[in-house]
Amino acid sequence: MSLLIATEVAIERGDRPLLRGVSLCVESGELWQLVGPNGVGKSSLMRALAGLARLGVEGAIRRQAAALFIGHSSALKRALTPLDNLRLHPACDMPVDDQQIARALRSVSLAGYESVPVGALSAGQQRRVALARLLITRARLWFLDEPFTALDTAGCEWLEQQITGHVASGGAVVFTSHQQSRFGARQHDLDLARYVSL
Amino acid sequence: MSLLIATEVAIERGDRPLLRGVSLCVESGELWQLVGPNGVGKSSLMRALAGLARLGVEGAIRRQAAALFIGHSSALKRALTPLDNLRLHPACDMPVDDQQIARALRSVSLAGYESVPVGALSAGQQRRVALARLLITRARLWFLDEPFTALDTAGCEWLEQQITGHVASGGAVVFTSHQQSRFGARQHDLDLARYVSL
Amino acid sequence: MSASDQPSLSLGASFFRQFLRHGKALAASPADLLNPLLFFFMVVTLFPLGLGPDPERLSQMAPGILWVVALLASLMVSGKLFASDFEDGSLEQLCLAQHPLAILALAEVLAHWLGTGFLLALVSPVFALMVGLPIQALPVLVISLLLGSLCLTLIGAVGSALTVSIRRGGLLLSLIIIPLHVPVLIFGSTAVVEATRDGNAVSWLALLAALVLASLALAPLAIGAALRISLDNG
Amino acid sequence: MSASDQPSLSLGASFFRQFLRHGKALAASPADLLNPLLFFFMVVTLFPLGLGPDPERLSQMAPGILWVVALLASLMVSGKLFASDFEDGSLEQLCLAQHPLAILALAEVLAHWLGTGFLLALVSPVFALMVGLPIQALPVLVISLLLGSLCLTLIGAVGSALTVSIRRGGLLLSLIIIPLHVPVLIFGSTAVVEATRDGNAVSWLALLAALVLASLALAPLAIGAALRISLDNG
Amino acid sequence: MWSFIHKLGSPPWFFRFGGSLVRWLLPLTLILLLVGAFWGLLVAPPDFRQGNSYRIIYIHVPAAVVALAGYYVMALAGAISLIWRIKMADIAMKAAAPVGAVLTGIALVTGAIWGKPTWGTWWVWDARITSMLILFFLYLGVVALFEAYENKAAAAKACAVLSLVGTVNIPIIYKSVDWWYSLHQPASIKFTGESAIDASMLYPLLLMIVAFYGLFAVTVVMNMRAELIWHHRQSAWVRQWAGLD
Ligand code: HEM
Ligand SMILES: Nc1ncnc2c1ncn2[C@@H]1O[C@H](COP(=O)(O)OP(=O)(O)OP(=O)(O)O)[C@@H](O)[C@H]1O
Ligand SMILES: Nc1ncnc2c1ncn2[C@@H]1O[C@H](COP(=O)(O)OP(=O)(O)OP(=O)(O)O)[C@@H](O)[C@H]1O
Ligand SMILES: [Mg+2]
Ligand SMILES: [Mg+2]
Repeated sequence: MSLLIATEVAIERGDRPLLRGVSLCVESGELWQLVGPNGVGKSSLMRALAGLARLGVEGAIRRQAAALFIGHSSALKRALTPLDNLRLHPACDMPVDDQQIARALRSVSLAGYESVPVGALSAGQQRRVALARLLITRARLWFLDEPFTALDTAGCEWLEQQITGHVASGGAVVFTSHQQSRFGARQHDLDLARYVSL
Repeated sequence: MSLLIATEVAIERGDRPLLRGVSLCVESGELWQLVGPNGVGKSSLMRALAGLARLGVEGAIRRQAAALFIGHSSALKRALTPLDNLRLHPACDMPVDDQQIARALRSVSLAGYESVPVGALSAGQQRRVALARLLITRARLWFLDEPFTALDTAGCEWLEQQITGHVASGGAVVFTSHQQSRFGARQHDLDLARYVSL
Repeated sequence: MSASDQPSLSLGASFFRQFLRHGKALAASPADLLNPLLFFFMVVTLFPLGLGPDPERLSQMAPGILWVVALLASLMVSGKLFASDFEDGSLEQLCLAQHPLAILALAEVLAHWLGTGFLLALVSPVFALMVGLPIQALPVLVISLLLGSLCLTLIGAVGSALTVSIRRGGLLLSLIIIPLHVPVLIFGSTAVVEATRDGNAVSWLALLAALVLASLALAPLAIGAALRISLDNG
Repeated sequence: MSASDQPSLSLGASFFRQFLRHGKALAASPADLLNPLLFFFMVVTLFPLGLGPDPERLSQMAPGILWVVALLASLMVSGKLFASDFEDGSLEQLCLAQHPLAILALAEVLAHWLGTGFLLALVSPVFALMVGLPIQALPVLVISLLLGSLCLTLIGAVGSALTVSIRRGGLLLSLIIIPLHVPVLIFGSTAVVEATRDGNAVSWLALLAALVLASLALAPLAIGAALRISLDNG
Repeated sequence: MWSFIHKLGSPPWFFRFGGSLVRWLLPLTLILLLVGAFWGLLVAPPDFRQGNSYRIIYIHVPAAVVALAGYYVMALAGAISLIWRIKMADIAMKAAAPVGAVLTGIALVTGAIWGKPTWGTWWVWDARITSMLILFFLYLGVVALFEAYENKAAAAKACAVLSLVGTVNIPIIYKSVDWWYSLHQPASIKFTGESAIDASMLYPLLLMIVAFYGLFAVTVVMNMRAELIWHHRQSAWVRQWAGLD
């Protein structure tokens, strides 16, 4: 089943044309990486695919499943604890109780930090809280923009497992990364350098 | 020549003791990496070494050279262009002219973006502007907190070269990173896990 | 959308969650919460200092002063309404949520109002007595501020949504919304003036209430549209 | 520090650079410069709307209104003085610079003042005429606002430096700062009142000038210390 | 009809259409202005109370009238841009805002200049004057908002939202200012416009109003054309027009 179909997408930002002619069809169970050097337009394309950017985006984009987007900014409130942040998060699309949240936090090795304000966590710990959202959503389509940033080795492994698991259970993941990762799933690369508009 | 001598440093943040008994002596020509999992205290220690944090820091820290610090936050003004940002940057400790800045920007492959506001650059491009500061300072002691974040392969290579070159010319670099990098210099690892205070 | 993607969280629950999230973030920094009150208090004290202490004249101008200051207090805080949501990326998440952005944003606006305008209206009698407003006008003052501040907050939220993506947008926000605040100011201060003269305050309060209803109906639409535009600019 | 680490950029150059940096960030477009003026203009308009249009009464209160509004304008903008520096990490860089933080921070404060208080003082006659201030009082108004706004900005900068990192303590600290604004307000508005009566405005202006000198000497020290404390807290 | 509206949305077509519009409207407007000014300033009789100073109405009133109408033109363009997503409407709105602001400014300044000899003061807080001032602020808000946005497509949408919100508010603002003025004790000075105006003074005034409408239209269309060639400076039809290809 196709979760996302994009045909002939063209993207421009601030009057500067970036990409043109991008088409892709993400099926359930697929893992896609957007590849390209800094500034080629990975984040811009991903925001367009997720439905966050509309101005400057041409072509047809059809999402056929609920989407989860985790971008450069964490969408966490610095003054709130990880517990509150997750429980009240706008991206949390299902009813959750505190135990579920606590379990999610344990899973990202943040047991013991449940009630420290997020602003007082280290860079990697904040990223872990942001990624814990993966555990409290039913969205089938995940958009992850450089999710490995700031994570240590253990964190990266955890994330690779999550992605692999999600894909195996019929979801789909579109992500970008400048690091090498190993997934237990076949990966499609979309090299944006081929679509750069001149 | 020692550029930085720290003896028996202990660090606590927000009443939580983090590290104790950290001693190190950074000689000119040395490359130090602070190693440890998320939240162990790498950034906190680095800020203490650079002289940015004083409360909660115990022990003696002596810096014997001017220091440059590039941390998680970029110290760039989003409304200003890369040109203005670098020319007027507080960390720029030498008189510079526009040509020098333009050369620095070319060196980080940002030719053509001289007059785009920094806020309209991609994550990696912003990091490149921040790193271009390495080219307009005379500081001998560099503190780089996760400098490879958001950089693509070419960017990482460039940074590795800069670090190697700085060390070779008698400077010293203290950095953190969760990625593997290859430098043309011998690297000292300071594993903070050994100093965790219980 | 396929059947399995039906919203699994009701609109009400989402609304309440968003309300709580903003409310908790506000309450986690009580300074933000008290700032409008403090501002109000301080500025009300400044007036006797700037205008001279003649109690007769002061009490004549009390309704005007109190209302202008309430307006400024609301102006000061409403710039922050969506700023943190925009910066930390929460706005993107709200846009992707299954329920309409306009309604989720309204939840935030209401939480914000409860923490600022509502509180201010409740404690306003204290300040009113300081500048010599006659006691019989106090109930009208409180009601007019309750209604008026809700209206000001809703209008301010439209302005905040429009300017949130603009760096250094703080003053721009004031430029945009002060003209829109004018009717609220006039109705509110006139109601209080009428109350001091035992005149017909109720009809002015009714006008204010009508403004509240109109802005409750229209502002969320404008806010939703403006937030999406801001995201596109960011 | 070894000999090779002598500052290679003079204090003056560093100062000027910091001044330019802040100035440019403030006025990334020329339109930004107009914003504080427009704000002042609009807030002055709010008073007649709240207090009623009687020209007689307005002109009596003109000095007080103009001064209170100037104070509010300064209050609204100076709270954010160091906020963006703190958030984007520029403050860390300033701390590590070779020259004293106090002096570099002063450069920012001056740039800020030029873009707000200074401009506001220059165009204040237009607003003064609208609220009916007698023409002979205009020069004193301008001078008093020039001196006074510099003073207000410096004091506000201390407050901003103290509160920039503190989520909870903000309230207390603003409480400390506000009383410091009071003498400025009193000297300034009294000078203008005296000028409308052809009284002795000069001695009040002299008092203001003394305040300016004192705060120019002391405020930078307080600002520097406060910024370092804020960094430690962040 | 529909094809005409459709064509209006096409940049090259509008550019040409606007060009020919300006070609005949601009001279016509100038002639009307000259005739009106000559008639009003030299031919019309002096007012028996105010002497010659009243002649400033030949600028003041047309500017005020057209400034008001201009806001609705701008808001209408904003609504079209939001609902039908026609780019040309964005451009029209962007072009109209500064023109309206300038006209409002002219009305305010000429009014103030006139106020000095007639009332002995530059400014009073009269209901109509105050609402004109607020209109000025509304215009400035739109202009400033447009300037502040980096992404100009987003800027146009944001301004469209703002001007629509403003349109909903304008009647409320006017009504409230009116009530405000009549409720508080009236100012000691009366606005003099009420006295019926003599035909010999009225005709040149009407002429000037028509001329100002023309001026507004011409300036807006010229603004739009300038914006169009800048926006499409890379495209073939502009390069052809400029003789570059
Ligand atoms: C800054 C001050 C002033 C402003 C902002 C202002 C504004 C306006 C406005 C908005 C109109 C309305 C046009 C319309 O309703 O269609 C108008 C018309 C008019 N104004 Fe002024 N005005 C000012 C000062 C004056 C002064 C001082 C006088 C004469 C003593 C004056 C005389 C008139 C007359 C005679 C009309 C046209 C008559 C009418 O349509 O009722 N105005 N002005
Ligand atoms: N502002 C703060 N206030 C209080 N405690 C803090 C603050 N920042 C960090 N901490 C705590 O200090 C510890 C170390 O944080 P630090 O940022 O130094 O970690 P790190 O080693 O750099 O981790 P990372 O790899 O995630 O960047 C963390 O456990 C965190 O909870
Ligand atoms: N807010 C913005 N306004 C205008 N242009 C922008 C904006 N953000 C990015 N751009 C431009 O769009 C281009 C692509 O940016 P984008 O963030 O999509 O790149 P990216 O591929 O994600 O790069 P990175 O690997 O650095 O994250 C960049 O060249 C940048 O200059
Ligand atoms: Mg990116
Ligand atoms: Mg760290």
